Amino acid sequence: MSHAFYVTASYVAAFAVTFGLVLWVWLDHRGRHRELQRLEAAGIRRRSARSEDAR
Amino acid sequence: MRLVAEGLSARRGEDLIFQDISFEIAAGEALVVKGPNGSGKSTLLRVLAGLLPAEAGTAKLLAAAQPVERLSEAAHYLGHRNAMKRELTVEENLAFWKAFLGDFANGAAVSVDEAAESVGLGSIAHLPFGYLSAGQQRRMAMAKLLVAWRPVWILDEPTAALDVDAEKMFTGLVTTHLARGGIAIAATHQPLGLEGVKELRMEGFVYAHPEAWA
Amino acid sequence: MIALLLRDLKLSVRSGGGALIGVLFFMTVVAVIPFGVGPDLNLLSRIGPAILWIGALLASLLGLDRLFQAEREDGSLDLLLMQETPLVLTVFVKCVAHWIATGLPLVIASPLLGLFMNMDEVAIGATTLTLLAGTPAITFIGAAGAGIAVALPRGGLLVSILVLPLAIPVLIFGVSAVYAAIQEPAPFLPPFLILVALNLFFAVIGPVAAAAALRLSSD
Amino acid sequence: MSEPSLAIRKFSDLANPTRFLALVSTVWPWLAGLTLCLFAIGLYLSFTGLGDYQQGETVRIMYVHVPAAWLSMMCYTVMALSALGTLVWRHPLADVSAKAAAPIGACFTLVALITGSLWGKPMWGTWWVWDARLTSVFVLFLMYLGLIALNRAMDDPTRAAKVSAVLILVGFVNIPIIKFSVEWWNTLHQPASVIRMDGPTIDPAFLWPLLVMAIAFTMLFFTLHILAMRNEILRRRIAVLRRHAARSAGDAA
Repeated sequence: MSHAFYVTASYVAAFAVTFGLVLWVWLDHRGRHRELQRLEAAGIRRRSARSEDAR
Repeated sequence: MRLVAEGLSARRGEDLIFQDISFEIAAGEALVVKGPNGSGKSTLLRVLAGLLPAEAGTAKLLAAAQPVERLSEAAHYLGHRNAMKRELTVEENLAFWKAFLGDFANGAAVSVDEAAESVGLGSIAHLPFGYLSAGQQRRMAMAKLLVAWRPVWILDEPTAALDVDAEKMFTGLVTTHLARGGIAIAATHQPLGLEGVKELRMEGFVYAHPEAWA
Repeated sequence: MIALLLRDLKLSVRSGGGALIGVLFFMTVVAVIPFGVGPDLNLLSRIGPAILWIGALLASLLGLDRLFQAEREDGSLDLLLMQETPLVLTVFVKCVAHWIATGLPLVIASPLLGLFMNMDEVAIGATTLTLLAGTPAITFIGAAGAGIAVALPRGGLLVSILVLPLAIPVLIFGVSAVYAAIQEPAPFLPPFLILVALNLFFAVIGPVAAAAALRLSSD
Repeated sequence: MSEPSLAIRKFSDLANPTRFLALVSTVWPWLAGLTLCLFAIGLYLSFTGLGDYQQGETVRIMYVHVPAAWLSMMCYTVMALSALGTLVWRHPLADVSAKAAAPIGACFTLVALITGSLWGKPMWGTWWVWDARLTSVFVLFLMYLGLIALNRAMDDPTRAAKVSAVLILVGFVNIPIIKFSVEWWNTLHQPASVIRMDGPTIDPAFLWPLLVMAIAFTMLFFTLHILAMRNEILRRRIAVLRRHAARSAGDAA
């Protein structure tokens, strides 16, 4: 096999793994954000947030 | 629909736990099993639920809306443990049991949300089961009885870990179930607050062969 | 039944990462071998398929004891036993879910470990293929052991002891199929087909035995 | 006069999870932009640069392999520092930092392993050899995975953080072994050529793209790390809120 194949393969692999990592971070954030919003919609808020409302 | 038990006896290991127990319950009736610790209440319920083989005798459901081979197929069993997964949310747990158990003929099952609502915990059904307190977990386990319709409820110490309000709520659930033509069998120490129930008193050990090993 | 499959998959993703631990164990076992036998590449490539198979066998036994024990501890097992749906079918679905969660990752990880063992492309392909066909059989026969050991307090080790002898035929035909693929004169297909047949055989025998054991152990 | 007090205040700002979240949301777009720019420059340089007379085109693999390998070690060092923070100062953000870094470190180690394999095949004629450098990096990979598994296996995050902090510090012995393995033992892997006492031995034509790529990868790590830390903080906040919700539902009923 040509050397170009190995070069391309390693760049593609590196990109794929990095992309997976970015995707994981992004999806994780979206999921957590949604859960927080759901909790907030159910009327459950952090103590600090509530005291700010009172002020 | 009638539940008929004839000459039931069961043993655990060498000991005969109870012997020759017979009763008959019609639709809309409840049976409360009473007796001291170790008198075999739980064993009787597990035999009825088909989880233990009976030594002798039979328990059958006659004239049910759909013919059943075993009584257990037409029954809900609420044992000491709640049969819910800590890692899943309450909704996921209930939805799983609803899908897995399916509905009995002439079913009157309610949706997951309604079930959680009717045990008074609709607002926290989205939480993982493990986050709930012992009493809340028990109430959610009762919601499981509602998501799939079964004419017979077999309840083993249903109100342990419950406070007075939750007990009242549970009495309401059982009353509704009976009004729909269901049958309930409960083993309990506490009075359930149900009116017009049959009572079965268990006495305790019957030694199989007192002379054999003594 | 689909509900049960989905629930078990969800549980395996959420709780403690059982699949991850299985793969990790597999990798660790395989990684330790070169330290034991020395970094002789020719030797490694010769014993590689066997090492991979033994590693996968041990790793897939690892989480098996929890298959029914977790259900028993929280009382779900009682409800599964009571239903109209045949218990055999329930056990079968649970096995399939368990295999997807723990067996499939092993199969996916095996090509990577094959490279570490200095195996050539044909050997790696053959090993992956035979693992794909063989690991379900280990899960199915393991379910029988898990059903027997469900009521025991320290059943984990016992499951492995009970199941390992039963899994030996799978190991024999799996490894011999791989070697048949590498060494020219021996044909690959007969041992591989026997492996597939074993898989189907265990897919019937395992759940039936497990269901019987579960019914008897209920107390 | 005001400089040190400002610095101290900034540090204690960082210590508060809520302030940290605010800081992350202002900083991360800049970091991400910087990372992208650096990658654009680095990739341009690494593809337009010359091929090596000995290794030919495959020398370009170096521009991803070396930075990834460097990150696999740096990430572990970050985790070890965080572990110290957990054990000595009992700082909650240190727990979060160590936990968030583990998957990222595992991924970069994987990249280093894969690209190393792809480089080894044309150069040495084999995908993998069990020499000191390669084996110790593989052990590092297993350690990352083990730490992830440990964190997932425990329910209580603070307890999990303490246990894994001990394991991280014990595992830190592997880092110097990786670094110096090429000098201590005779291996196939080539010795260090960038970070040396007597200055880099590498030709400047290769050094520049390599340096840019290394900085780009490092920036990528920090971007992902603070974002993963943010996710972890949110996860814990959700857990607290859920417990709170379960308690208050009991009062209401």
